[in-house]
Amino acid sequence: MEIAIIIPLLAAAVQSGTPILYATLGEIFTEKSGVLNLGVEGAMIIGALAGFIVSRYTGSPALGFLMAGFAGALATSIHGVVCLWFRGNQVVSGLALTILGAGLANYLGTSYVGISAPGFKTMAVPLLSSIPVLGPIFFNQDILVYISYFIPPAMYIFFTSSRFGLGLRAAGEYPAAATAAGLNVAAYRWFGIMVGGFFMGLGGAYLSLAYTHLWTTNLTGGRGWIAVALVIFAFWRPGRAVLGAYLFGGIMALQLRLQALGTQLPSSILLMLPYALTVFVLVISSWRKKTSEEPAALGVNLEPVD
Amino acid sequence: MENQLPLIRLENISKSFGRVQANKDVTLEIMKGEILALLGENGAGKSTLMSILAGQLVPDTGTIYLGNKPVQLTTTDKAIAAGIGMVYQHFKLVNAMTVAENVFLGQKGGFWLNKQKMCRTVEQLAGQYGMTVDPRARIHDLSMGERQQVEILKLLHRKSTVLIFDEPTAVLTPSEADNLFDTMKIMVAKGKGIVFISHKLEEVMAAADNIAILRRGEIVDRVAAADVSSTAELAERMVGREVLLQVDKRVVEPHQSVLKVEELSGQQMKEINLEVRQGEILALVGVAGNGQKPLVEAICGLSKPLPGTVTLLGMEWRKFFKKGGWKNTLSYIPEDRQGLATCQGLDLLDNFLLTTRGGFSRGPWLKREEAREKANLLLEEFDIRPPDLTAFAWQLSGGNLQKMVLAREFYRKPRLIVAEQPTQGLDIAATEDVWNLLLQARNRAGILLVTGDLNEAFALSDRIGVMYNGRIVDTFRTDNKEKVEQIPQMMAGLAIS
Amino acid sequence: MRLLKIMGMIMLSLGFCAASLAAKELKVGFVYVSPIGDAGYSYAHDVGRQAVEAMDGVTTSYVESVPEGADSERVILNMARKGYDVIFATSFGFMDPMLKVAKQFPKIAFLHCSGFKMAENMSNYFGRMYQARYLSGIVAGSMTKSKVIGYVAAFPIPEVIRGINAFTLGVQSVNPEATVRVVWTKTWYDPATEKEAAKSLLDVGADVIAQHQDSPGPQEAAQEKGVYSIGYNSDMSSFAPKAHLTAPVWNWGPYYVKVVEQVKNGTWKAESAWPGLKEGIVGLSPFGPMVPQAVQDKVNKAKANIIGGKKVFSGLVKDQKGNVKIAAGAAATDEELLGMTWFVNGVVGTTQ
Amino acid sequence: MLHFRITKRQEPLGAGGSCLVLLSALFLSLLLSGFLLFLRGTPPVDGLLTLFQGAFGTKWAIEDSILKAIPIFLCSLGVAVAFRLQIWNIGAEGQFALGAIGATWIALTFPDWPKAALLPAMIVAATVAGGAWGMIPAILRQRFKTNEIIVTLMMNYIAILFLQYLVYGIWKDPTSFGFPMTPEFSENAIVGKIGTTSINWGLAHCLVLGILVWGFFKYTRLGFELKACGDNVRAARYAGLPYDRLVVLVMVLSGALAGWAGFLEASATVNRLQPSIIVGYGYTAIVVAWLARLHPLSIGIASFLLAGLRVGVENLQLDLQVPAAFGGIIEGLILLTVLAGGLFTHYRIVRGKT
Repeated sequence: MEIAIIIPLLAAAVQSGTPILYATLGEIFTEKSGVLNLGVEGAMIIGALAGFIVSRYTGSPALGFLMAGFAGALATSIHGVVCLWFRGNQVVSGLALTILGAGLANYLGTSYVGISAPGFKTMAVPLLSSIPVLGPIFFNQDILVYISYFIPPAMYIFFTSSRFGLGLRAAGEYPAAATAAGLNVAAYRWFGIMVGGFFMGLGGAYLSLAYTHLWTTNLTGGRGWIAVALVIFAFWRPGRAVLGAYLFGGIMALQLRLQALGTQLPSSILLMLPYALTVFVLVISSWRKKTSEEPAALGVNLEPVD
Repeated sequence: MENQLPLIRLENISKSFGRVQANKDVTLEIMKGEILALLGENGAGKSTLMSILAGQLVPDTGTIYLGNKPVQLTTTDKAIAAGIGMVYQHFKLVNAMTVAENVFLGQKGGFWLNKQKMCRTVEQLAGQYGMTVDPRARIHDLSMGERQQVEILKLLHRKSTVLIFDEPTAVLTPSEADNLFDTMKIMVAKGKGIVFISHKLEEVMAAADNIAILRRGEIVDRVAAADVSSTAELAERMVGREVLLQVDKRVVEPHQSVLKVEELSGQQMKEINLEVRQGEILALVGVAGNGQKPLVEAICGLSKPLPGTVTLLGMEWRKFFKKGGWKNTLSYIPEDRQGLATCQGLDLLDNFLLTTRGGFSRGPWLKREEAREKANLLLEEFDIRPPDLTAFAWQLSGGNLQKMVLAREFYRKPRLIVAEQPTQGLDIAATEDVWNLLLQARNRAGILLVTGDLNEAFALSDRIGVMYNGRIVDTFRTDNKEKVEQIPQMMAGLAIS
Repeated sequence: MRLLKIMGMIMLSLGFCAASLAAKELKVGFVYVSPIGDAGYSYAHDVGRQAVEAMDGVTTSYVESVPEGADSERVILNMARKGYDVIFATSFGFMDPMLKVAKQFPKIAFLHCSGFKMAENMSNYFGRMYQARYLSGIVAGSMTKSKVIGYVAAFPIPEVIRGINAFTLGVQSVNPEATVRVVWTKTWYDPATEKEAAKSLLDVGADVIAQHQDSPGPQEAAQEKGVYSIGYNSDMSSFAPKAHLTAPVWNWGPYYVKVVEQVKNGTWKAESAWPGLKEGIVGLSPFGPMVPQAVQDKVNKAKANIIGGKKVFSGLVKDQKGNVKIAAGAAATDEELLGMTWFVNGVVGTTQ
Repeated sequence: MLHFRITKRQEPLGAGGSCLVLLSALFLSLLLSGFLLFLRGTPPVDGLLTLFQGAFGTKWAIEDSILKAIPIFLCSLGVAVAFRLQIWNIGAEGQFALGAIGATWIALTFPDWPKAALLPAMIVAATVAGGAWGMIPAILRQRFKTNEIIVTLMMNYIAILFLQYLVYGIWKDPTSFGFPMTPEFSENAIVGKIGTTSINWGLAHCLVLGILVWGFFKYTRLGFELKACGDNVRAARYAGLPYDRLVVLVMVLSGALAGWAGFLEASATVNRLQPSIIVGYGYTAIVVAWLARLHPLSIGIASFLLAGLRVGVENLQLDLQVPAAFGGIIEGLILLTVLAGGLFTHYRIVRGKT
């Protein structure tokens, strides 16, 4: 493959990785507080629909994007109620959220199919976009991609250098210690779930407002599950999540391009690539688990005091 | 001192869990500049009382006064705000974070953390109290003593006026314990009040100014340490009767070797050699965390030792565990009854079958009815309450659970027993029962007793081995007076002769 | 007052009439393989259903997302049991199940779309979409400069392959050197993947994008890149006004209304219907302003030829390896068209 | 201020209490679903009645629901076996697909074998294929400590694409006009129907397998060992149980049961292999297993109810034009409310003063 193919491929990797990146960052945030939320897919699709509807009625994609975040948070709050109030099993609750979210979005979204809403367009960044190679890959995208560049460092700084981030991590590592230090662990976990849901909603909205400007059923197409897998690949670090999301976006873009270039491999086999890669990447990263920053109390519900 | 207002006053505190009354009408004052020891057996209600003070539990009745003001300590937050801090027996530290981060966890302040400033503050504070922990280190790289220092620093940084220590020396080496007592003295000199929970008589005598004795949830006595003549006297007050745990220990002729460990290394262990023969009890003493756990795990099949290092009943490790067999082999009585020896979510019958299933199977089937009959007999014989096989393990108290484990393990007629802290958390009567059971079992088995309680070691063992830093420092006969006296030094790694 | 009362009574009796009429209304059921929310294939059928619904004395209903196989048999059976008079099933996999049910309910009119089996009371029907695709190929072939045309396609089934072949023949009729590159997405409605597939085709030099997908994702990709596109199913120009040249579209309404009308009148007979451009079941959406008049004329001429009886698949047609599949002067039979699993020469891609 | 506190129960909640909690949860989820119908302008009570009518209202409806319950039951039985060990097998969908592939392979290769040989051979192939597909994540988990949730899920996608590869490619029926499906199975490869009903003999398979699984956990030593492992992994190691091997075993069992379901679906209901055989039974199975607390008899009941939900939703669509997605909503809501209700089995809510 020559450079003329590779640069668009990498640019496509960034773009198709971006919705996954938002969702992965959301899941990292939630898991850092000690809550495993497998309902990413559900929160994403609710966000995608909400963003689309708001953008259509207000004409403001920015408002739609923001509201998608809140819709995502609202969706994951269901997970919060079940797991934090009722101490339900986190794995099952997440699955239920996925089922419910898809059902709800498809149910409420039937009348929005086949129409378009205002969305985000590609906006080259002056100067930066003219950097050779890097410019067309990273700075000839839409504004939501640019926003996503700021989130991983912000999240990293939040976790390591803010009082709140410290508390959040403690809630995920050792809730009893956080409680003993006078922190309200349940409140931190609520925060983790809601903020995480916010980002998942944004990831969904990226699909309906920027990647395409459409709503259809099953718009998220399993990207939420990929996000869950990428959290493990990322060792719970926001920075590595970027790598994972772009890698995954890249492989999705690559298999289509291999077809476009006229490869003779059956498309079913090529389409397996992203999923096979996920498994492969999991094996590799689980192997080197030592360097991971997996929260020690992940998925363990709080025992009620007294 | 007399008319000075106490820092904290507990008045008529009562607390029950279900039918168990943990605290009954407890009244207690903690004065400025005083180290108050709260002495009591396991299960006497010490921990409950202190959890109430730390805001983790809410008392059923009674009032807590801060100075002369009644306060409600419904959350840990409120207790901390009231100046009460607790050093838990199981440290409440986040292992993945640094010392400074742990100290500042939960502190109010601005949104951002200034790491340099945090480290400097912690360093200074530690210096004031004679502590030397590195604020940048991560907790999982620290020793137990250092971790405890972090716990103390957390409280000092919050300007706690009353510090509660729950069994602080349980995980410390003797020298670390001495350091701790020094730090305590500096703290009281600076006007703090300290409550120090323990059941170790010697250290209470050594460190405390005043001693409050708790028995079955009630304060039964309060004396100045200076007025106590001997540990025996203290023990008597604590237990409420003359404690002369007298067990009948006749010498049994040791027979063939049932356990042989040769040059076992790895996982904190360094060149361990030991042998246990049928008819004898070898007690391994030492401060927790000096390699006892990995040693026990290797012997009992939970982790894999190098070939040729462990021989059980005359068979190499691999061969032994491959052969298996439920009867006449190895019984392991672990310290962690709830997490290791039993399945909390299963009923007693299933828990009984856990290690005895081999005796109740025919082909692929499990003969539950037969097991039920046997288990019912054992419930009666060992006086396990409730005597109901359909009860779940989580419904049993610690003592009953341990009796259930012992009943099950002795039913297997083991030839090698590895018993880890077998009487921890049991009352005197139950302890006596367990000791007698172990001594009886000695007739047909060799026993490796891992204990932190020297009295237990003296009462039961024929030989004693001392562990320090992954090594068995020395092994000697229990009647070797000279060596026995050196045990504390050996435990601290000082006198390796 | 009296007047009001009389008025009221008239209204009431009218109401009764309506109610009794309603009891005799013709019930028409539709079975769709995907949710109508897919904006595509099932949606197009549902637009047809709405035309039927608008008829007097007819009520319609539908069940969407029905998997082929056992589930579809149950759905069709239940419709029959509930007294539906006409049942349309719109996916190939509904053929055998429908046949089974049709045998049990001889009084009900069954119509199966895209299959080939029929019975006394079961028709099969489909639209010659490939004719419209051929026309859209002429547009694409005329507009391309790079001579590479991208085609985003869902699943390699005959309907799609036939469309690609017809499209390619249309392209080659005006631009013999142009090639059509195919990317399979293995999904009917995933806008993001479809858009990405279109972009991948743009990256290898395509300057016209056609699609056999239900979402306008590929249209957006073309619009953003500033090249042209050919839609599908319905007029997609609102999604890509600058790119959208035209689209082969479905128009089921007239056919469905005709069939229901026949059933109502008792004149319906089972048949094998494969209407096309001539009957107006398929067609092209209005040309975009960028399509030159000359091209439009060329297309209209071809359209007139096809309506006049010219076959799209007539020789000489070779496959990708250059083997002659349709000899010169011959034309493919409907059977051959139904089972088409090979690409014509000029298509780059696999049929797997 | 009055406020609620959660306290641990001293005694487990009795059967009556559990039933009450379950019924309340179901009631709550139906209430919420009704509200959603109301939002759309559909009369809620009518809607739910129509749903019920469609699922269980007539003899046919019940037969349809039973028919649909068969694959769900088998998948769920498999999933439950893995869940017993706290192994989160989300991969029933893929194992089901592999089972169908395995059975199809035999059916297409040896169409002339007598029924008595062909059907068992198909079952063996289906269970082996499904079991092998389940074994891969188990081995990865054991070797590399990979998360089985993600691996099983990804393998679902791979399995489905593999199935597509086969039916679009080498197994495509030459007479299907290029449509992705294998030729119809020979008569000998088809599991027949029971008498004059529309229900196939798969129901009998379910009964037998259900009883076997139940008996396996209740009466066999291995079953007991699995139960112990599921309750406390450390205790299992303590008791000398080969936990890692048991994990592989349950995943194989789990996959084999899902594979069996794939066999029945291909042989008895579709009579061939085609992509539409994959309709999400594997995911519904998870819901069912959890609702039934992994107990085989309850799984039978729950799979019947959820199968009824799927069948009934069609009725709801037909009569009231409610979108198909409504079924997913009810399924999700039931699972969430029942999950939340689980709190009351171990805890009590007491009102107390602060």
